[in-house]
Amino acid sequence: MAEPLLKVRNLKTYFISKEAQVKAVDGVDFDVAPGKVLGIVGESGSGKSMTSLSLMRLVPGPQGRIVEGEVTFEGTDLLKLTERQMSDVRGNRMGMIFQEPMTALNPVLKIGEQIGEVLIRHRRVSKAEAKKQSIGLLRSVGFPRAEQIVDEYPHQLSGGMRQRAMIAMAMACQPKLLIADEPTTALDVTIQAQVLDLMRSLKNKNGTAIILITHDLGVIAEMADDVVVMYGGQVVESATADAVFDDPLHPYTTALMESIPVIDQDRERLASIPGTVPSAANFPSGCRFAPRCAMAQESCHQRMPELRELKPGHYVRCDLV
Amino acid sequence: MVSYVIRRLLGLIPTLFIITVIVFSLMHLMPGNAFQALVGLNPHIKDAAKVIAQRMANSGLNLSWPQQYVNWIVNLLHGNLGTSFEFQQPVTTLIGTALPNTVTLALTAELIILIIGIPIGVFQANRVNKGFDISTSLFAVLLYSVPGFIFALFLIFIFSFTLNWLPSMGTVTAAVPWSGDLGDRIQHLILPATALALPSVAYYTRLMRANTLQVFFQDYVRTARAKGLRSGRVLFRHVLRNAIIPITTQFGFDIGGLVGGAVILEQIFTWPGMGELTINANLNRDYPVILATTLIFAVMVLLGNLIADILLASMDPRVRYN
Amino acid sequence: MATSMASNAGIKSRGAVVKGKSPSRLAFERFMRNPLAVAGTVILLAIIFVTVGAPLFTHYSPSAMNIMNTNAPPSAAHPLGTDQSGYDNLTRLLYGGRVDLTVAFSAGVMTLVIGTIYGGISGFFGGWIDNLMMRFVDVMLNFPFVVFILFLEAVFNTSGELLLITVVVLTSWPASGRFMRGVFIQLREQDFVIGATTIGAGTWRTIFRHMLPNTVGTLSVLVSFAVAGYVGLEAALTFIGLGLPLTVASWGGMLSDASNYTAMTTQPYLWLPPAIMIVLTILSVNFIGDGLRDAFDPQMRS
Amino acid sequence: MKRKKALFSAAAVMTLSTLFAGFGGIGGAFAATAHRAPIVNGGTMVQTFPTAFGLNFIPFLSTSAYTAQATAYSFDSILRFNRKDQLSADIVNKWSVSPNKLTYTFWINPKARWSNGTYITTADIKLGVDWLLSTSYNKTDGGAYGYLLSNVAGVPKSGYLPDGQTPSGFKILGPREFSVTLQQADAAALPAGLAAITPLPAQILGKIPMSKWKGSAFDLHPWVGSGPFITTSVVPGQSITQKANPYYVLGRPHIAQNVWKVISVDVVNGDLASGQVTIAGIHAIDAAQMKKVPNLNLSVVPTNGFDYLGWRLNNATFGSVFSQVKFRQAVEYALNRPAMIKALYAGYGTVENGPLPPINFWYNKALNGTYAYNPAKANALLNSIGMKIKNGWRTMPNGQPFTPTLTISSGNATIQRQADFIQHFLQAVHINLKINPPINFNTILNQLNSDANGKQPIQAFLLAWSLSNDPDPRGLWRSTDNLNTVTIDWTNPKDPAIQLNDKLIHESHGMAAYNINYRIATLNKWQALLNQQLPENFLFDQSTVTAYNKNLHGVVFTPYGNLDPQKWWLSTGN
Repeated sequence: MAEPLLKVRNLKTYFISKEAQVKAVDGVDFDVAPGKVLGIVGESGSGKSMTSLSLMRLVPGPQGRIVEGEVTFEGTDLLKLTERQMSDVRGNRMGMIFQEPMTALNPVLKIGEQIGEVLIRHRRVSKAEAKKQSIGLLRSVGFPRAEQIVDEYPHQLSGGMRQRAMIAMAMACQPKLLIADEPTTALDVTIQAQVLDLMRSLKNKNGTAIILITHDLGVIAEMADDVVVMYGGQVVESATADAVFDDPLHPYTTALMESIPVIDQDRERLASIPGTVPSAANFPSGCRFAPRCAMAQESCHQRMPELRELKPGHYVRCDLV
Repeated sequence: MVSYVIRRLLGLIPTLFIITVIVFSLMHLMPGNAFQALVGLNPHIKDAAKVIAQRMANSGLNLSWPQQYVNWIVNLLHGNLGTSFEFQQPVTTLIGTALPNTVTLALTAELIILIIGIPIGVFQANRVNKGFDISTSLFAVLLYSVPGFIFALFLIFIFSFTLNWLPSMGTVTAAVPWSGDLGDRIQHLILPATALALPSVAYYTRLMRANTLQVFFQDYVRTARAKGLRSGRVLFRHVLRNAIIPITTQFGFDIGGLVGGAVILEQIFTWPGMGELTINANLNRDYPVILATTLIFAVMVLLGNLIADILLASMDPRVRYN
Repeated sequence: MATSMASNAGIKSRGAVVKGKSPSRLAFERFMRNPLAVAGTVILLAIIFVTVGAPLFTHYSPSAMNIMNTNAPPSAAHPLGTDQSGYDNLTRLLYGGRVDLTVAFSAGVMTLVIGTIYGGISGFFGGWIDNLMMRFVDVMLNFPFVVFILFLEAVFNTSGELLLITVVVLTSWPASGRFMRGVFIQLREQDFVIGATTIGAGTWRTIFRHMLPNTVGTLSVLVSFAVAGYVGLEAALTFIGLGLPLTVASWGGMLSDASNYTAMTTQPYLWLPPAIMIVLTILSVNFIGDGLRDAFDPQMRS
Repeated sequence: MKRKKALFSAAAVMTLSTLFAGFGGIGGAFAATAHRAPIVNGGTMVQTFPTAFGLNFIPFLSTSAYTAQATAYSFDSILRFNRKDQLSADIVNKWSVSPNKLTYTFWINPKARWSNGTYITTADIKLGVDWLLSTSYNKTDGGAYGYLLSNVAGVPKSGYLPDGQTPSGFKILGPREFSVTLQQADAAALPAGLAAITPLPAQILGKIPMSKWKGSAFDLHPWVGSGPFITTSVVPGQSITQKANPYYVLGRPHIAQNVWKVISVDVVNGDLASGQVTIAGIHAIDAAQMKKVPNLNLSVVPTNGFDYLGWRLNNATFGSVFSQVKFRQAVEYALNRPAMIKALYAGYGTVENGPLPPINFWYNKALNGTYAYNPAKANALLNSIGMKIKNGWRTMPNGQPFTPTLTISSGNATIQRQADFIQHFLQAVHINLKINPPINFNTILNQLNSDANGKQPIQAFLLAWSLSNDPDPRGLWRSTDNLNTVTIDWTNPKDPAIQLNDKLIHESHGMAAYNINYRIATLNKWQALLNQQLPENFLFDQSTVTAYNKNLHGVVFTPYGNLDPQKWWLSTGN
């Protein structure tokens, strides 16, 4: 494996208020290889979105704070950059798209302006040039009438169109890394496929690495080269996609697998994981999954398991396997 | 857009009609009339009742109310607002002097409000819960708590009587060659406009702070930051552009309100505007002036609302002209 | 609605800490943790206490004039001096608060009751009902205050607290009606209301059982700001002579009586106490309003 | 509140005079004693109005008392009253009356000129007379001063003539000599009527039809005048600027410029203290504090007027009690008026026991000291008319409860306090007087005016009169006079006291009254009658307190106004 594009080590992002200390991200490690897709999967509240925001250093302040760790991107530790230097990275070498295309676009600015301002910011092009390039970008994400779209407002577009506009915006400067936070969750199934296709083709065209954050294992199966499974703010399993799907080791991953609807099987109902994700404000003392784990033993409640490399490149946080 | 404005303007007519009908009725239900008051003051008028009747007849007050109202409307459509009973002058002349003064005062106050209120609110939100935010927020509540006329008196006391920097009354200096110059007029505007603006400044600051904070947490602001935009651009192009939308609506509503609020301050600053005219007319049962001032206040408020709607539509693409 | 991650996490954390408490209980606890709101409550209660319990603090009657001792400067017998009628200023100050608070609170509450019912109906039903009702609000919003107050004064041949409350309510409900309409329109579109309608809850049940409780936060804020506004309004109206008569002791009356150059420069004991009371009342009510808003709407917390 | 006090003083204090007395004073002897330093010419003096003024500046046309004040600076009448309230020369410097007392002959001062230098002639006088009697003025423009000349021969009963028609009683005898013939001899004709004739510039207004005068350029801004200061600019609602008239008949004014500014009463004291206002009337209550301001002088002079407590004598409910002289006398004894003056006006006022204030030249000094505060006497009087005390309160003689109400106008703190005090003192003699919530002044006037049957709610009321220079009681005190019938209703023709009243008033201006001693004696008798009858409860005369900058010299403060502005001057370096 070549030198990773992004190396995340022991990343900790906490929300600190008078009332509680919320460990949203609690010591996360993973790598992203150039041109590859890393899927981060987990239930809501598992800390995956906060991880992605931490990478961009967009954790909402003032309570949210990255307290520890390293995020090495192309050899630089992003966490050591000044805010100004960081803003040169954002949108330029790292792009990001969000879950809600309905709210992630500024409702009062034209699509063209929102795309163009990235180019003006990072490529120092003129306004006219920015508009021209925006049209090209829109066309490249599949808008047939891109000339009109640049002068339209977000509310005039459908959800899928907005997400494509978002992608055009994130890809405007051909970043090395695209972070996609639940990019398809809010979309219709048919549109989802279109958007995923688009991302895949852009990846192939530009060699962009992607961090794809989702709770949908189907999407992971389709897109990801590597997978990180998160639970309770921690990585519980990480490996190549094939390894995870063929041989899930962590009981949580197994449970997730079982909850995927499989069309060709004739099952009465989907298996679901009992209970809910524990609150990040008071995690159980031992393994964070233990209260919901079918296999949990007494010791699981006592001691927090380490993330171990069980097979080469296959890491698991469970003492039972 | 033009047709929308025209449609909206036409839409004002029924509202104005109802307001004038109500005012007309209330006015006539009030006991006493201008002529009784005027004649009552003159001990030498031999047959007061006859004189009053004659004067009322001359002014059309002996007609039935509906007939009087119709006459008023017909005259209004001819641009004639009648003649003041008290001042014996065409109402249009009186309004012509008073209205520009009040509008100048109200607009200057609006300007002060926007120039001061919006930036402070934004900076407060930007430094939320820091020293600047907390101290200015407290100060804003304090400003908001003090009735405007008290400010007026303090401002006069400090800036006019003690420091002797600014005049305390009127719109122009009397009896000097530069009377009525732009500088002279601005000097006279500062104190009353400030007194009128201060409580609203506080209100707008709070409003702007809350709006900005709300917008700060919107997804599209995160998007803007994710694009690597400089914090200045994020603040002004993305946050402010959205946070200011509710302010513009409020701005429109306030135009009418400020004109009303000017009533008391005009008093203290001897600002010859609509306030004095209105109160006087009501006290003296000066019917033509009561109706005209009511009409103008209503038109101001309605125009304010219309301006608010137009501003809203032009600032928020999601709102259409319909 | 995408709220930020921060607030999501925050709510969850608090939800976990105080599991099993009702929303209003939670709001109360949040309110009690806000120092300014608590200070505001304490000050307001103190003001209410000294005004309602005025006889405990002064042995003069607010209507006992002493023509032989008018315009007296402060002394041991009259800590704030006497006014031009020989009334004890401290006594007038304490009893005057009753009038101001009565006018402000009753007008505030009535304005909001009317505003909520009117705005609720208008906002909930929408359509032509809404249209018609809002046109009427337009008319009322444009209605000249001065004409109204002079008319009522002239026709009912009276002036005083009741008239003042009437006028304030008559001219203020439209604004709160319009505001509440907006709140109800927003609520109408929300899932739980749509849910209630789908499962066949009646119109009135939907409004009163499902929607109204959700406006409590907004309402309490609105009441507090309205009350603050009316204390100032009373003072302003009395100042221009359209408010309360001299015989009724009120802060606004005392303030307007002393708001001339001579009194302001040489007799601070005349205007400073009522001014402080007005400002303190408005401040404390504002703080309470802020606290309520934060307590009922934690997402707005900064 | 303060503002309405100002409104009130313009409205509620009804005036019996035209106040068109010229400015005068015989010579500068009085003014000259006040200063040692040499008189300086030049400077700007600032005077104030508490609320906005009207915009019609042709004499007699404006209904605004403030405009009339400014107009009086620009237009002199033919004669004026001096500081002793005596008629003296102005534009007319000589006059005589025929033996039958019907024809007055006047000679215009040869030095009398308009401010543009042209001489004032009888043509200007004629225009002034025609104007006062014109249909345009009296009918269309609603003029109120036509009565001044209603006794001139040739004036019909209606009181006015077609525009431009001169009454037969007015004769031009030469360019500077004219005569006026009356219908009936009247001792008050000159001071209460003819003296107010005001010449108007025929060179300008003679060219415009009278129907167009109102609202004309000259009306809005009269650029020529005969008074000491001529208007140079008018800013509606704010200020009137006037400059000295170099040709003023009584001598060129020392002060170069006079500005009238509208300044709220709440801030005027500050403007005085800071020197932005030269001279202004202030509230008596503020006098003590204003005295301490280093650059101000104070002047306190009595006012030619009075405050009173009126009773609707024909009131359907309690009129039978109000009509009893002893009831009204009891009230007069019950009120501690010196205490009220002290509380309301910081002591700046005088108790008043009759229809003329003590300061008035015609005042009957025998009235001094009558009705001193005496609750015991009040109680005795009330007992004597059968008003028994039941549960602490007096009843009507027939045993019915007696709960009269007092109506006061809103917005005037002093009037409200006055009412409070009256209630307080009447309670002490067991009269249960209730104060109605204050109502608008116009409503009060309306209720008084239309109270033919005594059914109007108004029972007792507080008003004030400002009096004319001449004590002529007509208009107010005769049983047939409009204001008597519409206010107190002291009109019962069978009452011998009222018959005597009418007789004395008649005698006070008949032929015999041309003898000043006879007139004084008659008016004294009349005052004594009213003092005994008390058709209304006379209260007091509040003084006029004026604050003025120490650099202003030569002002003649009198109960009839601040006279002789042409002799005022401003020292520099102060």
